[in-house]
Amino acid sequence: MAFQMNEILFRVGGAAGDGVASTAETFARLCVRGGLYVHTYSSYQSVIRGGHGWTQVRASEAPVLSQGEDPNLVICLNQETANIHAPVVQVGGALLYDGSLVKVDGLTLRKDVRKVPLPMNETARGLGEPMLKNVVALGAALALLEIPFAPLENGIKETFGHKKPEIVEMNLKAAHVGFDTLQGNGGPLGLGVQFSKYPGRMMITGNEAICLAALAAGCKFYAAYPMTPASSILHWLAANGPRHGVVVKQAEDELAVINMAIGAGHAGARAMCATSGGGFSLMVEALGEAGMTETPVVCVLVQRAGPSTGVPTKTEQGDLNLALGAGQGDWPRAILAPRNTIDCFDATVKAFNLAEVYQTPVILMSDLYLGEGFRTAEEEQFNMAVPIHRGLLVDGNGDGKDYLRYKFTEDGVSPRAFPGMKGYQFTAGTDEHMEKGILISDVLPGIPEWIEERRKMMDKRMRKLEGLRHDLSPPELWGATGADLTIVSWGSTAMTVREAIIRLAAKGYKVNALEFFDIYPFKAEETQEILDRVEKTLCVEGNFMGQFAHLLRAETGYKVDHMLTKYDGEPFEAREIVARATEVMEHGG
Amino acid sequence: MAFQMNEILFRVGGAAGDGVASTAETFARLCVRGGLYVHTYSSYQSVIRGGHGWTQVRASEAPVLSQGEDPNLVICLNQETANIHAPVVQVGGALLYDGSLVKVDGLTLRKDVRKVPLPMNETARGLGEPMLKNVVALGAALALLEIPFAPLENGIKETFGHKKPEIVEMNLKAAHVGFDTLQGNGGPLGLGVQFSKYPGRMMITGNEAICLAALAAGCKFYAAYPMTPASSILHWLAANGPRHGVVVKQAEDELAVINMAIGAGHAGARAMCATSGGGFSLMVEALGEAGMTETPVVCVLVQRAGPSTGVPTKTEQGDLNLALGAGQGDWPRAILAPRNTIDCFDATVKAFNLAEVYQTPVILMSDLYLGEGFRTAEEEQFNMAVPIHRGLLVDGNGDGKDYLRYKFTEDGVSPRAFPGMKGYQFTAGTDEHMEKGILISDVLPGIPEWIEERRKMMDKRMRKLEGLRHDLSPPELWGATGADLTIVSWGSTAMTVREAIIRLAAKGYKVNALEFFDIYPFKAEETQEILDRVEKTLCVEGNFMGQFAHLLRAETGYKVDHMLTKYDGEPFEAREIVARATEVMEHGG
Amino acid sequence: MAVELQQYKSEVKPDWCPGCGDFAVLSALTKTLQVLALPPWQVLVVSGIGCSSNLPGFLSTYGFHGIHGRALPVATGAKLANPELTVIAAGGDGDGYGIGVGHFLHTMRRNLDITYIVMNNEIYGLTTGQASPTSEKEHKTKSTPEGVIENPINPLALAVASGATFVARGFSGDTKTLADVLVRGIKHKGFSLIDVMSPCVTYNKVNTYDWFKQRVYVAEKEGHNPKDLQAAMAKAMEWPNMDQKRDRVPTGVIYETDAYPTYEDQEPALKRFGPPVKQKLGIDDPEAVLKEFY
Amino acid sequence: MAVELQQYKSEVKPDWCPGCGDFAVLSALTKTLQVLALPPWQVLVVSGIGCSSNLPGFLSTYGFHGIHGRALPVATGAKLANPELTVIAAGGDGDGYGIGVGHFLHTMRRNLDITYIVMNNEIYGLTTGQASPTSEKEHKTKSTPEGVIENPINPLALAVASGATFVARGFSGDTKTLADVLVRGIKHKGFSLIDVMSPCVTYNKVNTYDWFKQRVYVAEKEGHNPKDLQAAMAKAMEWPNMDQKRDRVPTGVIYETDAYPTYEDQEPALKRFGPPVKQKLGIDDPEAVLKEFY
Ligand SMILES: Cc1ncc(C[n+]2csc(CCOP(=O)(O)OP(=O)(O)O)c2C)c(N)n1
Ligand SMILES: Cc1ncc(C[n+]2csc(CCOP(=O)(O)OP(=O)(O)O)c2C)c(N)n1
Ligand code: SF4
Ligand code: SF4
Ligand SMILES: [Mg+2]
Ligand SMILES: [Mg+2]
Repeated sequence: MAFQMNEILFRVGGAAGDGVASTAETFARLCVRGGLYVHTYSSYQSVIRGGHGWTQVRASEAPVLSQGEDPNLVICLNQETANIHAPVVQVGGALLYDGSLVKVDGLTLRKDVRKVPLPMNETARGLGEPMLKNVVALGAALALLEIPFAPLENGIKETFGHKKPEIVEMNLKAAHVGFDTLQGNGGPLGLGVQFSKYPGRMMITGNEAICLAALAAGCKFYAAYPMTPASSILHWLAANGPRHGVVVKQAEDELAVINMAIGAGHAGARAMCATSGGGFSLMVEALGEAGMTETPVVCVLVQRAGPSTGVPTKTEQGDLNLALGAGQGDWPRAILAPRNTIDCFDATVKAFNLAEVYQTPVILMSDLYLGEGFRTAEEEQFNMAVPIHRGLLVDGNGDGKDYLRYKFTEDGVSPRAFPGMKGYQFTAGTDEHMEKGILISDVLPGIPEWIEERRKMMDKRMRKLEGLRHDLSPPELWGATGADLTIVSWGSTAMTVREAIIRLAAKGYKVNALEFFDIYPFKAEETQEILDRVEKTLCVEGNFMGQFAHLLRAETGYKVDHMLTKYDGEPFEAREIVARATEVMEHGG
Repeated sequence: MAFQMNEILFRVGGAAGDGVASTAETFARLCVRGGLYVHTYSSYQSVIRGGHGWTQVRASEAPVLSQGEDPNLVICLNQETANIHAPVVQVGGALLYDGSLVKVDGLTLRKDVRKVPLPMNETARGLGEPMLKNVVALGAALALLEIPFAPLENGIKETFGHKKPEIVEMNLKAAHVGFDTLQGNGGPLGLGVQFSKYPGRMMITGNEAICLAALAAGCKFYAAYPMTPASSILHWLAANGPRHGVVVKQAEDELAVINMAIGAGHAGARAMCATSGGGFSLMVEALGEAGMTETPVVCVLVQRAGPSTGVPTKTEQGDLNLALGAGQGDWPRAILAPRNTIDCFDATVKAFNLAEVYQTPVILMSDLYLGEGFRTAEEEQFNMAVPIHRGLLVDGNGDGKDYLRYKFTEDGVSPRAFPGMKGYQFTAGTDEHMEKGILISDVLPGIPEWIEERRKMMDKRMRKLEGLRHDLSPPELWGATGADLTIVSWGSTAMTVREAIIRLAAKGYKVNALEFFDIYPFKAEETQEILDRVEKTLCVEGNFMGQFAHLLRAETGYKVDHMLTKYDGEPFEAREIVARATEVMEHGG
Repeated sequence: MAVELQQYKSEVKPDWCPGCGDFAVLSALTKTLQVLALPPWQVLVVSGIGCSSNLPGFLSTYGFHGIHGRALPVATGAKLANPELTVIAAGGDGDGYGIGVGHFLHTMRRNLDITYIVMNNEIYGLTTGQASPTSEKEHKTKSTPEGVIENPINPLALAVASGATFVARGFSGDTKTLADVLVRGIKHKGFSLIDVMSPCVTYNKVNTYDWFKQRVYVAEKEGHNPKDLQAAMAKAMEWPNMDQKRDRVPTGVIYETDAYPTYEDQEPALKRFGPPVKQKLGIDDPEAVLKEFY
Repeated sequence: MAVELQQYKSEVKPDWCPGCGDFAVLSALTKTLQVLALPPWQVLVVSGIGCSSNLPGFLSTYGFHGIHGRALPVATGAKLANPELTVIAAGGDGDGYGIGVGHFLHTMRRNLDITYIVMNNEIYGLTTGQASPTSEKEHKTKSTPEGVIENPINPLALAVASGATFVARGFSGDTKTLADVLVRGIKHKGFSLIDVMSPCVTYNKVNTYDWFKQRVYVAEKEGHNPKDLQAAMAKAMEWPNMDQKRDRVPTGVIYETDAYPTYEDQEPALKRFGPPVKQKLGIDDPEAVLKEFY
């Protein structure tokens, strides 16, 4: 097997605390500066020190759609990394390690894999800073990959320039040791990747894209309780939000988080919160509260592998049923599931608008894979001048006489007033209420006219689903029409599916994709129309039960022909999808 | 319109605090003693004093399937009752009230409805006990309904016999005043109901049936936080449980409730908890905890009208999606939804057995209508000698060597050990774990062999769904085969559907029912087989979205032809179902 | 700005049982708002679920009648979104000290400028009479037919221990003290806890008006110095306590300090930009934000 | 019954960071179980989620490693189902005083015979370093880059105020006192809170071993009488407190009383029938139960 040309699959592995992630990030950033597209995936563990973690950076001249598969090059920061990853290094690739610490003798390698020992620790010790061992390896990687040394040098200067120049000096020295060792040690791998100087690309995670969009959309209140893999939203906003007027509150638990966000939303601020499945479970009651009081709130659900605590550092798409069923009774909600970082940005903006236009909670479902991995993006894709629709508000200059907070309207949306507006006072209630907000539930239920009023109020609220459905996008059919197989996916899996389809096309298979990203209210009619025109389907989703396929069937009656589910915590690899699709097409299932 | 023969539709209405419910209960008990079948429905409000509540008692010589519709007879304990209920009294019926308090002049009545003023307050005042006014009315009702006085007399003696005989005396006097007034005031209504002396029938609510079954099934731990309409389970068990060794714990919130039950289940006690939708929402995270640690627990969800606080004293079937989606990720669960009090008993016993046999949570979904209303039942139907299956346990006399708490087995069920058993120590974890229980998630995820182990453990847990599915009952086809219309329903609505079908049959329509009570895991194959043979379908369920119809379609692809949903807080009436079914059959929709 | 008393009342007639202690709280609060000349539209009253939590609906201020136990987080979110509002949280002992006690503690240690009024009837009223976290030992209720076997929560001691800067107890049968603590509590800058013994005439047949009348006294009148933390803690621990001494129930202000800044005073975004609800949405300097992604 | 120390250890090597304070707690607890001759199979250790909550897996006792914040309710259920077990709950400050603080308070007022060990590192360790409810003011963390602006929870004061009958503080850097409080706490009949200052060497660069070494002292050695409630409260309030006095941190037993019955001693079903797990299932006299339905 030859290299997939024009791309680098770089992997660095070690124990937690070894600086795996930061080394990978540095490398990825170098690649972006060098004009490449990147995609990173970090496989880490709950343990804070020790264990075995690794990050893969895929960098390519063309846009990359997934984390890629077997690496060309692995930096082994410890023995375990070598043991685990050496066997999967691509033919002609290389293993970098400190020969004084890592033994590579007994390892089974593929053909032509080079073992490159480096004086990593020795150099670092010599310079008096242990973390520099990774810089040695980075330097060596540059040489192997024929990446010019300048960007690394610039990067180091930028990062440490404000600190003492000695540090820059030390880093450069360490990098040079690595670079030079390789120069004289077999030369480059010959991946044929061309670096350019295109400086315009960003490198961003899904979680960061959500943060950016929140700032752009005017989010002014963010509450959270730490939870992997949503915590980086809290960290980013805590660091950056206050400079833009965002009150960021770490609360005592997720019950408080969502209720604070609801309080802020009620008071008139655009409010958001984020968590993972466990925390979302604790928000379930209050989401219904927001639905009933008609309070806008954006709730981000970054999924990880469940059930329960599950595998907290691993990815999954297993919380769809949870989001669909959250909260007792029926209330209007929207569920969006971005496919990539651009979608993360756009969907967040949309979520704020839908939440305020329809005065109800919007759930944004991402996952660890999308939330934590870096992807390149063009700046235009993050145009911060976003549309802001605050929905139907009262005319604050009126006198508020006869104001009906929950007025029956054709679209179910009633004019909103904020505390502080003179004359529009009302009490929002989670009990069933009249148009004014006065409770029905206490003294009036069971009385004929109020039974009727309750029914009407339910109808009013639920009519919002129609507007929401209208405003959502139908699924996108990606790829050529007239395909023999259509791969159905939702959320972040879509991008890996695209890569699989490209590879399948190269093998002569006609496959396209049906990508769902605005999930609920379901665009059943539009979906039906598309499904009427497809041949065979394969649904690819990251959970055990096939939760999306279940929803699809419930909404359209359509049963996908084949399933590919994954629930081992790892993201899909394109080759798995290729294999399953091939199986389906060659052997019918 | 003539009376539905051989049955009484008795209604008493007044303000909260007027003794509406107890008056109705006394009447219902009289009827049961007199050999009749009864069914009660209380329409009450959150308010503690005041407002307007009423209870209907339907009593008949033949078994009754629903609360019935317009009353023959209404006791008006206040003016509001007269205003609201007078117009719906059946032709030839009667209105009982205290003429000094309730004005009936302006009321629109149907033909031949008698207005019967009674000296209720005067008599009560004379006897020095305000509540006796209701006894006066009860006495009058007996006369109107030609019920012999003796059972009331006996009832009063039994109830108050242990107190001072003066109280018995006073009650009898009050009852006689009413009885005698009516005797000389137009005579009986002529409903033609025959009383017998059959003493063998019980009168019981759905919630009480659950309590009985819990005792019979060996429940030894019950935790709860008060919530209408589940509170009566707490009250009954607090009063009766300790005499049978049941530890009953009111906890600080529902998070504690479910976790306490899980703790007790883990320690080896059969444990149960109950709540309504709001409390269940708070249990969502811990249900997944139980699923992951493989801890048996029975969780009763007595639904009320949502969303959010909703209409707390009203009924609904709106929490199915909540139960189906509870907890992040995929884990095995069973959901049972009893149709009537007998089912409540049987399903509770089954729930305890399934929970222990499959070591996972079982959710029992009832609702206010079923949980709080009284129904007659034959004692045989509550055979307390129930089967108890504790599932796979370790042999406590072994030495526990090589004990694998989460052993991979064919059916996914692994042998359970209880703390205290020597040598079998293990730690149950909500993180993904190995067969021994040792965590995978902390240091091992992402490492190839442990990725595989995680997958296997998911497979093992989820295999339990197959066993559960096997052990559940398929839906029941009730009524004649070869019907032109099949009414699909789930849970408590089934009984009212049956009544509607009987009435439709009387009109010459061939309708039968498909009743779902073991809801999940769904018996898709068996259901499909039945659906293949039905003509047209109408799904009748008590929520806005048609949650069950959605599930049915998701599981079988079958879309019901017509819907009848109700979400105004009131239970279905048979006549509504008759009307909708007729419409469907006459006009196709 | 003078507003007439009538204008603080909503069109909804309170539906509490005749004699319920909560009437006195409603009426005292209404008067307090007027005395303090707080326009109703600048006041937000947040509650949970319970008889007592129905209170916001009986006022003509803004209100949020949320879910059981979560009044304080909602109040916190609203206050942080618009610190110019006078934010009052209100509810029952079950709501605040039972299911909501976690929020109670955490909110106090933040010292937000919120007033929290708890109508403490030592019972679950709305759910028809189960034990509450303040029900004293031996109390027989629907859920404890053989008597409560837990020690009651002492909310005042918890408040003093947690950083509340104003801690007081009122009694519905003593409207003078009630008015006093409400006025002082709402004026106080920082978190105020006002625990009001508000008898449930329907379900609590033990802790009645009479029961309290025989026991309450105004601590400050007996020389208690609410500025003294140690003294405040001792006073708070007087009742309820594990020894089940129930002879005297201190009322009035138990603890009061203005030595500490409020949360809002320290909050980074508020300090820089003022009320979020008054800020322009979106950001001015996208480049500054985007540059870190290069 | 003598059990060897080794037999209390599980086959799992603790995966805490080298130097983590939790090692000392694990080792002291292991020794305590042996000293008290508690057979591992009669001990159930329950925890939530956090670095510290991984502790049960490192012991050879029975364990339940549940969800974040809910260790105490699980422990309560298990203890009530089988009061013959020695039930120990363990976890972190976030787990117990943050998300779980409601259960913490309510469990204490019940006085169940449970020992609760909190490994208090004043930080969220497992989630990589956000502020915890015990983080002191001004502490800069990932979630509070400009410093904490809330007062820290004072768990000991809350415990004394809530009815815990044994309240102590240990420090991972003082294994002698740690062993002492563990032995006394587990032996104590009733609820024991053992708050252990257990430094997080990775994420808390403020409250380090050194920080504590300079401040801790054993209160009893300075004449503190843990039987005196008032003194106990004063001692508890010494640190942390709103005034941010941080010069001295009392350790050892702060409060201890045997004057009150446990919950189990008063529980109606347990009093009549003993441990639920030992009872026969089903009921003997169905008629007696059924008759009320006629
Ligand atoms: C999550 C949840 N659990 C339970 C309930 C039921 N519930 C409503 S009010 C209440 C307690 C009321 O007691 P309290 O707060 O003391 O108020 P009071 O009625 O005594 O004024 C309960 C348990 C609920 N609404 N939500
Ligand atoms: C409901 C929920 N929210 C958030 C989390 C994420 N989480 C795991 S551990 C933890 C806090 C850990 O802090 P602490 O309890 O102090 O333990 P430590 O790691 O410091 O020992 C959090 C927030 C979770 N597991 N569940
Ligand atoms: S039940 Fe009690 S608390 Fe509720 S309104 Fe009546 S008296 Fe007041
Ligand atoms: S992160 Fe902190 S608390 Fe967690 S193991 Fe490391 S040192 Fe201990
Ligand atoms: Mg109360
Ligand atoms: Mg901690």
